Amino acid sequence: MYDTNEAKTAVQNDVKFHCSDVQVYYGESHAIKDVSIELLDNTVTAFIGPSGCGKSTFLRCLNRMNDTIDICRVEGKIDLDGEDIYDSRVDPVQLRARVGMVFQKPNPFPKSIYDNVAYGPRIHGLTKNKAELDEVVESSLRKAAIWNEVKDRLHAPGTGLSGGQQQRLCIARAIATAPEVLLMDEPCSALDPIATAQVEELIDELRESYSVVIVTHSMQQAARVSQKTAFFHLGVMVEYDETTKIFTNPSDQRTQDYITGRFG
Amino acid sequence: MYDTNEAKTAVQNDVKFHCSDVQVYYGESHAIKDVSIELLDNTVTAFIGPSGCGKSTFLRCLNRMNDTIDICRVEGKIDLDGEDIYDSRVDPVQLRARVGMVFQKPNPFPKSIYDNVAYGPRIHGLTKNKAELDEVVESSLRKAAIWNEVKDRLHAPGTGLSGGQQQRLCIARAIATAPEVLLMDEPCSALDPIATAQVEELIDELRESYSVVIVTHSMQQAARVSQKTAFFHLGVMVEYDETTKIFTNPSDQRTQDYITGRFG
Amino acid sequence: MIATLFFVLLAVAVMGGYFLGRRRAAASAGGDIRALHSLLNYHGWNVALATGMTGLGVLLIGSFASSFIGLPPEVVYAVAALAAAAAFFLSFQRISRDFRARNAVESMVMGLLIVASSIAILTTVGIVMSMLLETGRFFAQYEWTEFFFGTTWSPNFRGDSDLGILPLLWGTLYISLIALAVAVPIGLFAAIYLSEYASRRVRSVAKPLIEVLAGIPTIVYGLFALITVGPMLRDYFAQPLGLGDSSSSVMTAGLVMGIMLIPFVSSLSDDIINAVPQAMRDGSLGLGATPSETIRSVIIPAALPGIVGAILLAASRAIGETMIVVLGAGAAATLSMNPFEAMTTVTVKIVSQLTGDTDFASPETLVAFALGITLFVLTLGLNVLALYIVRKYREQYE
Amino acid sequence: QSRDQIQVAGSSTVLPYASIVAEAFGENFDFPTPVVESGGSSAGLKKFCEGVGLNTIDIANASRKIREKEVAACAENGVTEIIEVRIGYDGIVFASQIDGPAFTEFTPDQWYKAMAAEVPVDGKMVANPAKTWADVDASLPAVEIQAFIPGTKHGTREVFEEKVLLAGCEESGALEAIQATGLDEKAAEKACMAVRTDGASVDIDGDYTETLARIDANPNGVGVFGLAFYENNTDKLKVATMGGVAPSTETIASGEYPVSRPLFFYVKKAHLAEVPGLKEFASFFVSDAVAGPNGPLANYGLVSDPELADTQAMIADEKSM
Amino acid sequence: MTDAAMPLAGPAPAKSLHQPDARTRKRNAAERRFRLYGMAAVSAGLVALVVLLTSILSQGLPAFQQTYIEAEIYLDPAILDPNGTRDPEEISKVLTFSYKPMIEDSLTSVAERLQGQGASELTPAMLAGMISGAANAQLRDYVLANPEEIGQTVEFEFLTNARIDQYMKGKVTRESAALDSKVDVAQLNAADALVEGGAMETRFNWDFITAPDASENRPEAAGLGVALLGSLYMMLIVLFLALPIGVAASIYLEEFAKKNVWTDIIEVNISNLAAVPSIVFGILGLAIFINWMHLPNSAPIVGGLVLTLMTLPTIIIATRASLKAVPPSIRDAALGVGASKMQAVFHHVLPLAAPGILTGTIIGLAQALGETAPLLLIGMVAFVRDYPDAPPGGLFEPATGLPVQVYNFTQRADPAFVERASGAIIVLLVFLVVMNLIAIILRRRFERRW
Ligand SMILES: Nc1ncnc2c1ncn2[C@@H]1O[C@H](COP(=O)(O)OP(=O)(O)OP(=O)(O)O)[C@@H](O)[C@H]1O
Ligand SMILES: Nc1ncnc2c1ncn2[C@@H]1O[C@H](COP(=O)(O)OP(=O)(O)OP(=O)(O)O)[C@@H](O)[C@H]1O
Ligand SMILES: [Mg+2]
Ligand SMILES: [Mg+2]
Ligand SMILES: O=P([O-])([O-])[O-]
Repeated sequence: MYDTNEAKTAVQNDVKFHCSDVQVYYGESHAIKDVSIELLDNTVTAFIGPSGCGKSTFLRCLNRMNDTIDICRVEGKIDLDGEDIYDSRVDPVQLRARVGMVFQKPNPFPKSIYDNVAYGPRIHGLTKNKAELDEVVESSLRKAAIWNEVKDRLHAPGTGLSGGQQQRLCIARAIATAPEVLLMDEPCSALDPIATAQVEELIDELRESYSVVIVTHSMQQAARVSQKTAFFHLGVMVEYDETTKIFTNPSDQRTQDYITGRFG
Repeated sequence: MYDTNEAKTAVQNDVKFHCSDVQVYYGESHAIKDVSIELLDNTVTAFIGPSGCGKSTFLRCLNRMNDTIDICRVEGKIDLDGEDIYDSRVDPVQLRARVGMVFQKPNPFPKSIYDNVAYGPRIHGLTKNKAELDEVVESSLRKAAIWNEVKDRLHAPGTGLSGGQQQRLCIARAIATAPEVLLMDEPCSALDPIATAQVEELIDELRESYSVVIVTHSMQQAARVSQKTAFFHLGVMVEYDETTKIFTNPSDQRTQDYITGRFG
Repeated sequence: MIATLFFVLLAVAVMGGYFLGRRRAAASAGGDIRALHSLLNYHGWNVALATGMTGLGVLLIGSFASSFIGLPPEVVYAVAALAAAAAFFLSFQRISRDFRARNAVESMVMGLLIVASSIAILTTVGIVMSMLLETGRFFAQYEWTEFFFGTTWSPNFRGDSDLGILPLLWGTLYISLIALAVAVPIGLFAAIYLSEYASRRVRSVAKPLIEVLAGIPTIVYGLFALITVGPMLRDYFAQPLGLGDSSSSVMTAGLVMGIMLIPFVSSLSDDIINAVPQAMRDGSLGLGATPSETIRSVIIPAALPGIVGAILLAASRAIGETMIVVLGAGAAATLSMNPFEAMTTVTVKIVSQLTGDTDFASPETLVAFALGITLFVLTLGLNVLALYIVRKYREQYE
Repeated sequence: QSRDQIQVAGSSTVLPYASIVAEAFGENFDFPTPVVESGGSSAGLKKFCEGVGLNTIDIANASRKIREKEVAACAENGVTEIIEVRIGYDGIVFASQIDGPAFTEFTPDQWYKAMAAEVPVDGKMVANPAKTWADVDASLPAVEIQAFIPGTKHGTREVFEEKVLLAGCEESGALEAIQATGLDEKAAEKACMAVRTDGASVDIDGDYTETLARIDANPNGVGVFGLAFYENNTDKLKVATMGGVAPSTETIASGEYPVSRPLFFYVKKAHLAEVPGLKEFASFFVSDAVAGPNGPLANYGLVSDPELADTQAMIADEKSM
Repeated sequence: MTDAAMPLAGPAPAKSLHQPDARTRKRNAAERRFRLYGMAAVSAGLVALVVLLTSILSQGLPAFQQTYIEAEIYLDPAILDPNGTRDPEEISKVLTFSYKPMIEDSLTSVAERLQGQGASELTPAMLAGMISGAANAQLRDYVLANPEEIGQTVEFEFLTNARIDQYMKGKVTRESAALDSKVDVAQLNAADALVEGGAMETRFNWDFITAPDASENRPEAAGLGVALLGSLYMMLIVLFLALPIGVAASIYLEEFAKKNVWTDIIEVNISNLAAVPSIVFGILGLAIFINWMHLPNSAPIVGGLVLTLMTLPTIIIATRASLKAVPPSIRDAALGVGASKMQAVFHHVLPLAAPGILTGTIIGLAQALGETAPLLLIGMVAFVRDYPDAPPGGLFEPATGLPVQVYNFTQRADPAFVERASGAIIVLLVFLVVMNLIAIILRRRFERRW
């Protein structure tokens, strides 16, 4: 029913994230229930599920962005390369440098486009000099398929961009830091098909060396770019499997209903 | 190639918006060039085009939301029901009460969900008493396909919702005021297919009595919900026609390229 | 008596207007208030505001006029009352289904807003006017070049004084700089700590406590400077370093004033920093930035206008402060680089010349006004500069 | 507009006396207690000269005589008839910490030598070389010169300059020596009264309590202030004689003690008829029971005026200047 | 594309999260330092506060205690009513000064008794001298109110003189008294004996808070009543004028005014007003409100207006900054549903800006409450003994303010005023905290992140 790319999932990759029994609470309300999942290296994993089911919440657990929400409480165990990321010895800063994130709502800094992208490389000291930094900025913007639109206004504020441009700017900003894992919360929601295709291409490229987790509402997109798909529903991870499997032969009725649009 | 709903466009509707030679500048940069268009009553018009081409900008001209951007300057003539909305006698407030808007980035008020939706009816005096207001709030939330998710937490803050929930909340907020024209900037970008279908249904329903303009990146969606489609490219309105026509037999090569995904 | 009567009547008319306006509007809508152009409240407010504003406005204008043509107060009150009554009936009469009461109310409110902002202008005009005349008299008796370029300040009772402003300006600048050097870093770091690191509890206790510093009368600071800080600085810094042995010094006054100014910087900045949207922090933290990097490179720039405003306010207080300077820095007008020497400021001399014993028509007293105007012009320049800087570096989020 | 209470403004030196009288006036008469503002002689006189009418003040206190120019300014605003009332004298004393060095006897010329900005040496004016009091006069303690003198805003400063510095300058022959360097008399006098600014002398722009606090914090400091302050703090201070005369109400009243000044208040004659109690207040102020040698004012430190009777008569007759 | 330059070429070799690398360690150290600076800054502020408060409290708390003495006074007709007419008119002609000898006479027997109890050198005059000067007035008032009691012996409670009071509080010692011209050691001995006999005691002194000021001769009787009322009136005026006007002006400038040279001028002008020394506002007040508008001297209305003008810039600056900080999307959202700009501002922007506005108010009021210099020129730095009436009339009657009282107390020669000055500061600070409490609580409720 959907067009998936089976070939790529042939080799079994290392486990990158190992989550077991993750619970997330916002105050009293239980937003994520008992989620256990293994996210693989060199793999694109798609999180799908109806709006409000907890995809973003779970995604934010993976690099401890939930720490910034006062009322949010995370339980369970999440290991990155075998190390518990909620361990007290873990420095969330280092974690987040390794696990990058593109947020659901584009949030460019009130700085120039250039500075937005250069921000990560600067704080992590990834470049030796200005020329290198320029290069990183350019290539990141190129990869995020926005270079052509902004190359003449690199020093204009990032907040003066259109919605889709901001989204791509945030993608560029995230990849400029070269994280090991990239969490992308609906990275193409405001993009036209062509830009979407370019970003998908980027994701595919990133998979060569990184692990990518992407939240998407587009089944087609999930099918196109991901090798693994997790389906969430009401805070529960209903099913997690090869993308091909999920889209052709899901084992849970709810998944079946969701992907065929019979839901709700 | 796309599945369009021809039947509905059979009757010729009244002109709602008549725009001629609209130019929009952000400071020096010319974002909208020479756009002339007639938007019809009881019609859903879709604006499509690559990210950054000026869809949002043009949309914001229609209810003078651009007034709030200091550096933005609008030229040309936009008539609503034959009256120039940029005339100095026009009260933009009244205009905006008639021409509602759902923004591209969901922007709920930092208030309760209930107050978010009730705000419009309250300031416009649309309801006689609390019971009626409750009713309006409920029906708006229902129409925006979010009632079930929030009915137990109507007094929780609207900012504590998931991305897609916020988007639907904003839709509910906009329709609660019962505007004559509804401008929707990518209203389904953060929604799952089922929610999307429900919102599309809503749009179709709204068309009975209102005029709807929707910006979307999904050709399928444009084809599904709209009767008229305008294609924008680099600030220029390239083509404007029956949706059927645009998606089957566009007269401009650029349109052709865009809808077939050969663009860029 | 008549005044009381007038205000009571006006208050009754305003309140009555509100309710009657609502009533009439409801009636004109014929039961369905949704048919009204504006909400009932606006119709009520329209009558109330029109009545109240007309009454007060006419009263003000009337009393202003009567200060020239000498009307008896009874007449003024009567005219104002009549005008208010007229406004009441006119606005009441206008109520109908389609009457744009909201727009009417909003234009009246807008009028009030404009009046409110013009008070600032009027204050300035008043200040300049009330000082200009006397300044003129001063310059008629004293050479302006000596005033502006003179390097000695020594007024005396027999006339023939040296009234050069330069040492005073230097003192003002020096003391303010030291005060800001204390208050800005401490205040800013306190603001950052409170808004970004501290728990809600700590914040809700520490912030008001620090604000108490702004409320302690300056005489307390002055005595603190005089009795504690001054001798301490002298014994442990000035004397060992061979920088003199005055217990009153620029450093003493600056340090103590800096403490007083901490809340000006901390509390105002704290609010502004707190208002920076969480999405900005998330964006930065999500890239692996530490909180301090986030604060330095994202939050502070975004909050810059407010922070600069807070610093300017602190600087303004520093310039305007007297008691701490008198007790902490002494009263000597000296031009010196040594921070452990006694100096004084323009403001102190304004106060002391104005409240002193010299003949009030002599340049020694009138110089206070010239000092005031000069200071006014100088701070104006400073503020223009600050505005320019803020404009240039401002980063608007969203 | 009517007003019940008498309004008084002016000198902060006179303020304590005026408030003692106002308080007693309020207690003994059916009039409200007068309101006594402070703010300085100059500011008080300025307000006084603002005009005639109930929104202007009735009485200005001054620690000096009203000046010609001020009388003229007054007249310009319609304040033509002014009754001048001298209430007594304010003695100015030289005091130091009670346990401090033995500053017990001073002479004007010592103060001149200690305070002068420049002194004549061999026909040239040189910066004052004196560092310690012993440098000035071997009989004085060998401690650093640290004097707290009233700032240039204070009337006391004028008295100090004229009656101590200038007198000392003349006495010591420095005036002649200065004139010998080529200055004319006026310039020479000015040089006599120029106070050094190298820190040995500290101007006090605040009030006498500041002087007191500074002496407290500085064992070697010598302060110059009003007699009343000394009398209220005899447990902390010791006072020095000036030219061999100890300051006391008697020596000042007799004119023996050189450093003192008269205190005044000025009444607007036009208000006598308008403001209830004004005349009573003025008479009460200078009545024997109040301003006499055994009255509360003397008790507080005012040197009672030997010619008080004349003043009383003047008020009774409403005799203006 | 060189691999070294391009971060996308490959991830750095995975490192343990538990062992930060060198760079992270450095950044974390910087982070800790930064945090430490913050803590140090907050502590610095708090330490300064504690130091200042400790010194104020330790000096000022005794002011709330006062020593009282009980004495039986024979209301001598020969002095009080020499003609024997019992005519109130006649009795009132006897001035307070004449009451002093009467007290002295009445105390002769007590003095003799005390001479036997260790105060051998005590004379009746000395004993009478231990009683406050305010006693004369107290007696006179009593006699005028009860003329029929003339000729009787009545028991009174008087304030003791300040030196005795200070002795009870340990500030005057026998050593200092030996040097002090205003007190005699014999009086101290007498005081000890009186305390033992229960005729003298030190207790809480409400009068310090409620009584009006007293003259320099009577530090023991000086209170803050008039000043408290004056400050209260002025602060009410400031609050009810400065807050709405300041907020209104800010709203206009920030939300409605076209951004042009004109508004720039106003903006600069307002921040410049903040830098105008407060005494200049006094000059302005004198010129405008008193000389031109003919408002009365020394009246809280004028003080309130002057302080309002002085506080406005602070409130405006704070308000504008926080209005600016509200994200534009909030305004858009409101406008988008057809709210007018005015509605958008009042319904959404203002509540979000409230914390900053309240901070401005807190700081502005704190400043206004503590200010003396502008009051100097409009006649409020004064000696006022009569309480002003209730508002509105009382706003036009003479009053002082708490900082004025502090200032006045610090200027006085008698050392007993030192503790009263600090006591007045304590009252002022309590007033400040009470006044700002609502604002502080409100601010806490309005604070939110979005
Ligand atoms: N506030 C602004 N200031 C300056 N330039 C702007 C601003 N808003 C938009 N632009 C520019 O105007 C052009 C049109 O923007 P617009 O937001 O209308 O695009 P759009 O068609 O809505 O794109 P998208 O699909 O990405 O939302 C873009 O090039 C954008 O960068
Ligand atoms: N800050 C918050 N406070 C309270 N509840 C929250 C908060 N954020 C999210 N929630 C709730 O948690 C649930 C999961 O939210 P989440 O954002 O993870 O959904 P989502 O799957 O990302 O949805 P969407 O596709 O709409 O973005 C929702 O019910 C949401 O309302
Ligand atoms: Mg989400
Ligand atoms: Mg857009
Ligand atoms: O206040 P004085 O004028 O007496 O110094």
